[in-house]
Amino acid sequence: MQVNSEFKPKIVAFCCNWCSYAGADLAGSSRLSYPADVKIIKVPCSCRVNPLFVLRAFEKGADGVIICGCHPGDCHYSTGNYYARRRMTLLFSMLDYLGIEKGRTRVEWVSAAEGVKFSTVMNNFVSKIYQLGENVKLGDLRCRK
Amino acid sequence: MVHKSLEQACLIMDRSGVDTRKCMMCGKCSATCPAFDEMDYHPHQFVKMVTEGDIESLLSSKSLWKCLSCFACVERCPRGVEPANVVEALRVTLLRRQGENYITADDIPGLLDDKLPQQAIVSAFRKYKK
Amino acid sequence: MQEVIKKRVKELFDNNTIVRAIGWENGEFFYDHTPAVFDSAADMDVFVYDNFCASNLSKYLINHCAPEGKTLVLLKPCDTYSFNQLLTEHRINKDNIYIIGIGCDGMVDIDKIRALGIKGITKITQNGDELVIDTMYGEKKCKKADVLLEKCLSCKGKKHMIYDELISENEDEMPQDASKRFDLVNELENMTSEERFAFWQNELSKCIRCNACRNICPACSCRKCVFDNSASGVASKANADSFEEKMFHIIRAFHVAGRCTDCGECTRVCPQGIPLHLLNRKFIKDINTLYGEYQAGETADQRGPLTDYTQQDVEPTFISDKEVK
Amino acid sequence: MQKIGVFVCWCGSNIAATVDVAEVVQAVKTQPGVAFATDYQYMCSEAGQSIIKNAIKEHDLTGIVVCSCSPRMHEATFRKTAQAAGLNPYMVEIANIREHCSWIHKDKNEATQKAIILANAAVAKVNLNAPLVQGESSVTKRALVIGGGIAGIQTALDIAEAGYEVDIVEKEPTIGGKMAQLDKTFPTLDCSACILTPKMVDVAANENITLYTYSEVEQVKGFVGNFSVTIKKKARYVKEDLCTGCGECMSKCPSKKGKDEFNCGLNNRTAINIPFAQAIPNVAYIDAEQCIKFKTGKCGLCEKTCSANAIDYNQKDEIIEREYGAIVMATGYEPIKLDKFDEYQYSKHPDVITSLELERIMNAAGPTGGTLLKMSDKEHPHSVTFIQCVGSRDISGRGKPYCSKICCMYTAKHAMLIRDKYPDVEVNVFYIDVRTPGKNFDEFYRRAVEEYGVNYIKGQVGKVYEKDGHLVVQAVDLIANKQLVLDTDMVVLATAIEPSKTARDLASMLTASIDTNDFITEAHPKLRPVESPTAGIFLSGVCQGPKDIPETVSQAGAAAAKVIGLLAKDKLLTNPCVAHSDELLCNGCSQCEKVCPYGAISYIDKEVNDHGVRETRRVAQVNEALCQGCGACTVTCPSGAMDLKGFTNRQIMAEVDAICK
Amino acid sequence: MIYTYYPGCTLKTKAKDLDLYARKSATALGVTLEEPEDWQCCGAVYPLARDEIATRLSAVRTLVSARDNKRAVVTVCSACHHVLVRVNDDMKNDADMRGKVNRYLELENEYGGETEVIHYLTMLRDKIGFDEIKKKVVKPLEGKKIAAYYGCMLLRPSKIMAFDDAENPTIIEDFIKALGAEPVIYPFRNECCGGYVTMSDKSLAKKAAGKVMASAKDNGAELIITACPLCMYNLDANGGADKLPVRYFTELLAEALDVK
Repeated sequence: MQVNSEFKPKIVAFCCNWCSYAGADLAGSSRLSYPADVKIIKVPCSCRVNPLFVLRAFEKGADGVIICGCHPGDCHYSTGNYYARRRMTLLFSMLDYLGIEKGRTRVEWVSAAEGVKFSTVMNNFVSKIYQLGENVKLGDLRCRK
Repeated sequence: MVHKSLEQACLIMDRSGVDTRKCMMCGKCSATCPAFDEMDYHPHQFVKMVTEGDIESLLSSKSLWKCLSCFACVERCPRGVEPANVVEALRVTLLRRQGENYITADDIPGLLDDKLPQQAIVSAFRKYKK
Repeated sequence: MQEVIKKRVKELFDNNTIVRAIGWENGEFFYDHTPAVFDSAADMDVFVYDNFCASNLSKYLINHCAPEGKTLVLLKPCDTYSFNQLLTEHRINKDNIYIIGIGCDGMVDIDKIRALGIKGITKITQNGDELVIDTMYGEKKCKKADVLLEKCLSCKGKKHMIYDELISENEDEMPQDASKRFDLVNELENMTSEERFAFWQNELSKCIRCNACRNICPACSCRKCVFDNSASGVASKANADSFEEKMFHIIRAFHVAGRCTDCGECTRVCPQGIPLHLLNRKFIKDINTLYGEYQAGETADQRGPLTDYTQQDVEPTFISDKEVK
Repeated sequence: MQKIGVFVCWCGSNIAATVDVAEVVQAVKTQPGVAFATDYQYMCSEAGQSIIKNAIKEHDLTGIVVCSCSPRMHEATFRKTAQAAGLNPYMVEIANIREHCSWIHKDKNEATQKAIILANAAVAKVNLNAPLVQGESSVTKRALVIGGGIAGIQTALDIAEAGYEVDIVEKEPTIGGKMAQLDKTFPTLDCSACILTPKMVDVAANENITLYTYSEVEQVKGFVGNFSVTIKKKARYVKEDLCTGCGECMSKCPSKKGKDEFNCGLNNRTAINIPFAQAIPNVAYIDAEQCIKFKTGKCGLCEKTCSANAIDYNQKDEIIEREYGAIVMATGYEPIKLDKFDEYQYSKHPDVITSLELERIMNAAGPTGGTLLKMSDKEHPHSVTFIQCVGSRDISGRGKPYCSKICCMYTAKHAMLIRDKYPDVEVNVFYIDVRTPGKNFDEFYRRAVEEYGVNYIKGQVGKVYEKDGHLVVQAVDLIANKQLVLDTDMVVLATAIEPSKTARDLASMLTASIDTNDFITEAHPKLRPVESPTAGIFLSGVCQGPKDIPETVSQAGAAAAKVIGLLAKDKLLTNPCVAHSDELLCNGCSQCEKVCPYGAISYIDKEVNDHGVRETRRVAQVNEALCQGCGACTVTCPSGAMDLKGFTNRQIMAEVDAICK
Repeated sequence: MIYTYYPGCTLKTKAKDLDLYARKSATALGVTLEEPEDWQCCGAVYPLARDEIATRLSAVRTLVSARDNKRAVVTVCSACHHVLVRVNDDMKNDADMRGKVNRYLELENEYGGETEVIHYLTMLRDKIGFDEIKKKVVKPLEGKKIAAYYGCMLLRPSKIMAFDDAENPTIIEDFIKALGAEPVIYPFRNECCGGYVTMSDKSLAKKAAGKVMASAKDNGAELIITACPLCMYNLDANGGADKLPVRYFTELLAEALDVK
């Protein structure tokens, strides 16, 4: 796989407030690094993530979108991540069906105590995006400067 | 300088698939080892010395050839460190060097008897240069 | 059958059971019958029912079942699923509606007849499983089965899910073999990612955003579509790039996922011939395989798969980490 | 158009060393809506907050972005700051440029560019922020404590002392927990029962405390201030109000082969049983699985014996519904199962025991009447070997990755007590590290070595086996660099502890976060150690992490203080970031209602005015007191009628746009 | 019941008894053992170093041929079993290794650890059942006190071998009971006999074997049985002056089934 050294991917990470955002904080305070390409948006729960947001990110030029929430069964709101799980499974399957590289989307469950996992998940996801390269299939060319 | 050779430490860790830094020096491997009394360096020391990159001392140690590959240390280690794998990585490292044979082909016939099963020969002979 | 229906509806007007009826009337051509609202028995004179009444009338009830008096609606078996789904979602009130379930043995696609090389068509009549086609060049014949609409090829069966009375002969007939329903979806799934992308790129780039698919869809019936709402932040702009089409169609399919009855109207009305039902069917297939068989509109009180879950549901990584073909 | 002020914090060198704060200030100034931007060493300091307040007044700011540490640290601080300067507190957004940026990146340029993007995203969001007002909800002035060990007892007593009602739910037939099973306590060697039982008696006597023993929490609904809890009180087949605890029934019961749980199964008990002499409540219960009456229908001796007529074989489980304002988890711990550590022969040899079993053997009420005896032959041992860290600090999958914290000290205690009482017994302790942080702890351990002559050997045991009627320990002495083969009579395993098996299910019911080891997660590891991130849920004792009795009691008191602070309020301010439905867009389809975990959405028929058209429509309504703001409804809503205040569709998309620019 | 039977080199030469009685007993128990043509040595010693690829290939070839025959592989020799199970585990769980091996072998169908590798003893326990064997025993070995010697390679590392509890195994004892004899449990049954260095370091081998032998004797054993040709040799050659007799477990099975 040829990796373009110029390529700096744009990666949006939606993190739920209760688990994954706190997990990201723990990764930070533990100084567990992951690439700066990842930018986190805080949402109250993974179930707040609308497929529209995912597509919007791609439209605006994101190269990868990852959604992180509490582990199934541990949702702060009891059931939010169960709905998110179904929604995102179907959405990702549809994107795959449309021929979009499925590695560009991902859901991971990271608890508030899993700073190490957060960092690992992000490192793995970013390296996958580097492998996939720039998101040309889904990007809205007009939005590219 | 505690670290002697980080490069060599990494080589052994890669080759053995063991992250020796996970070791907490509890000594369970040495408590378990059936060949402990025969060794100059003991299993927990092996692990520590690899972390510190002191590979050359280990390569010249007779302990390398005392390990029975019985995996008792692997089985009982609470940290998932696999001392037996470290030993094998060290043996292999030595054997791949020119002239560093433990047993040469010429030694073999003298050690054979007619009941000796093949595994015994392979265990010993594979310590011969690749 | 047309005359039987007409007679019965007129009766219902006459005995004040209903104040309104929704059916079909002739369009510009004999093969493009359009939905029509009839306000009296006399209006019913222009009512038609034949091989070209594909329109699913259930959606019209949202706006045409006013509280004063009952509205009659004529529903083919497949239309009743949409009707139930609308009931589930409280979009219509059954108390105000009188349903006559009418029999159907498949609707015909005029384009498929033309594709057989039959030109100058003036009239089509059915004789058994054969169509007799009057043309300016004489009489032609073809098998009805060969010219059915795409949506009728995966017919859900002859049984009405809900009705007040039936005008139908073959209610008990088992559904046709629907095993081919997902054939095209499977075919796409078996392509490489690049091939799929090329396929959809080609199809969706034809979209002119006429919104016919949205307007005909009984599930896509929001009072105000999110793509029309300037406050939503995603109101559609001029079609300047291919992604907006994809986004619109993905979101549209997603919004009806778990609610779409697979009535096939979207594809039927698309002026560009985009096989839009293949998006909906992908969701249906995924739902069936991942969460258990589900048919939207089978009854009026189901919990949809996207407003439901089990603790053991498959993880999204099941998709993300699937081996790439 | 908003007038936004951006305040970039250096956090000393925490941010400024990796992020060029001046460059961030310059960059955000070009963003739409930004009217003012500056940086300062410590924004959270009083001086820093003054900068914000002054800027709000001077520049007439309508919104604030603070680029600083995680909002979990200081969002509340800056909201108060803004409020003090007359701004709605929800016009504040935090760009997390410390935990999510400066602390994880090394390259200054890279970190600076990321900080700018995070700041821009926050600015983009604030541009769409609207002032929000917190609602109010009531507080039920009663607390629930789950678990009746020392943690739960102390928490309940403290809450009750402050004048609030508190209920304890304990799954065992008596309160007391693990501490009741201990013989002595470190580092002062107090008799455990002597200091615990007075507290147990206090619980029983306190009018504010209601005790539900032999009971379990079945279901929890609601939210801070307004929890509704279903408690199942299991049938004990003995009427609690009539039983006098005389114990006559136990002496008559013919079914004597039950494992005595209180004595770790080292001896047997009768089917009708009072766990120990000081049990609270001092009421018998019948183990129905063991009872002959329940198994065969015949017997009934206890019923005949009981002069108080307290036996009731027809008793049924009782379901109790209660309302609470706060809930305290005090579910405690269990030693782990040792079936994966058979190199020590625990499951094979009766003289290989756990430390908790040794507590019972050493205790006067225990199976040997307090005399140190081998369980195999009830003979006096001449040598006892302790093995530390059995299953602790173990990442092989056999044990637990954490340090169980209490074992070093109780092993020193055991070793000392044995040497004190039986100077003829040789005591060896195999350890990896001796960890004694705590007041008088190291002194205690040194006394074991220096005054009592306990042999501490740095190293582990590889194998324990039987030979010629005694045990052999094959071990290593790492300091001498020797393998040892020692004869010994008893082996005591310092078994790792794990949270109670009930913790995970309870955490799910309470929507409290739980970590991979099943310890309940605290809201902040340093600053909020007794609160769960879920409001109204508090943590007491080992359910939060391994701790000894002094620590448990301190934490129990701290949890009580937090509960009292909550119950003292008449009204709670609610989270204003709740769902809201636009009735003109609402289809009335009920999908949102189905996914709401709080039943906060209802449907009403309402007359609306849609651009001049008046009609009655079925529309969704959100009960803001019930809504907790998860947002599940917003995604279910196809038309976008349902949105979440503070996290609106447009706000999130604005952040997305800013990041992807 | 048909299995692919992998005897391994030793069973064809130095451990013919192990092989012979395994076959005879299998026939008596109604199990067909099909020995593939052209099998090659498994490598005899599992290559622990992760950068040893070539030394894994021969084991993979055996596993691939079993997969292609759609049958599980049954082994008798502990060493072969150890090698096949661990290489199979590498192929299943180590993507890097799997890639390298597959690229090297250029197989038509890539191999990913699909083959089931079972030991003759696990076959007896799980596929036939010791109760069933008990019923088929013709000459029960009554009154015999037999010590099972597990050695290292069947048990460890237990996460991969998944043969039995590594510290308190029971399978051979249950086997002994099924044959009507009395199993002797002794602490060194799962400790190393030193066979690994039997050629190069006699004194260490003698010391280790001596401990095993002494432990078995102390606990009243009359006979030791094993599944491992190397242990058999080493215990016999280095077990000391008054060593106990050592036999293969298959020989006892054949004896009890009266097919010896």
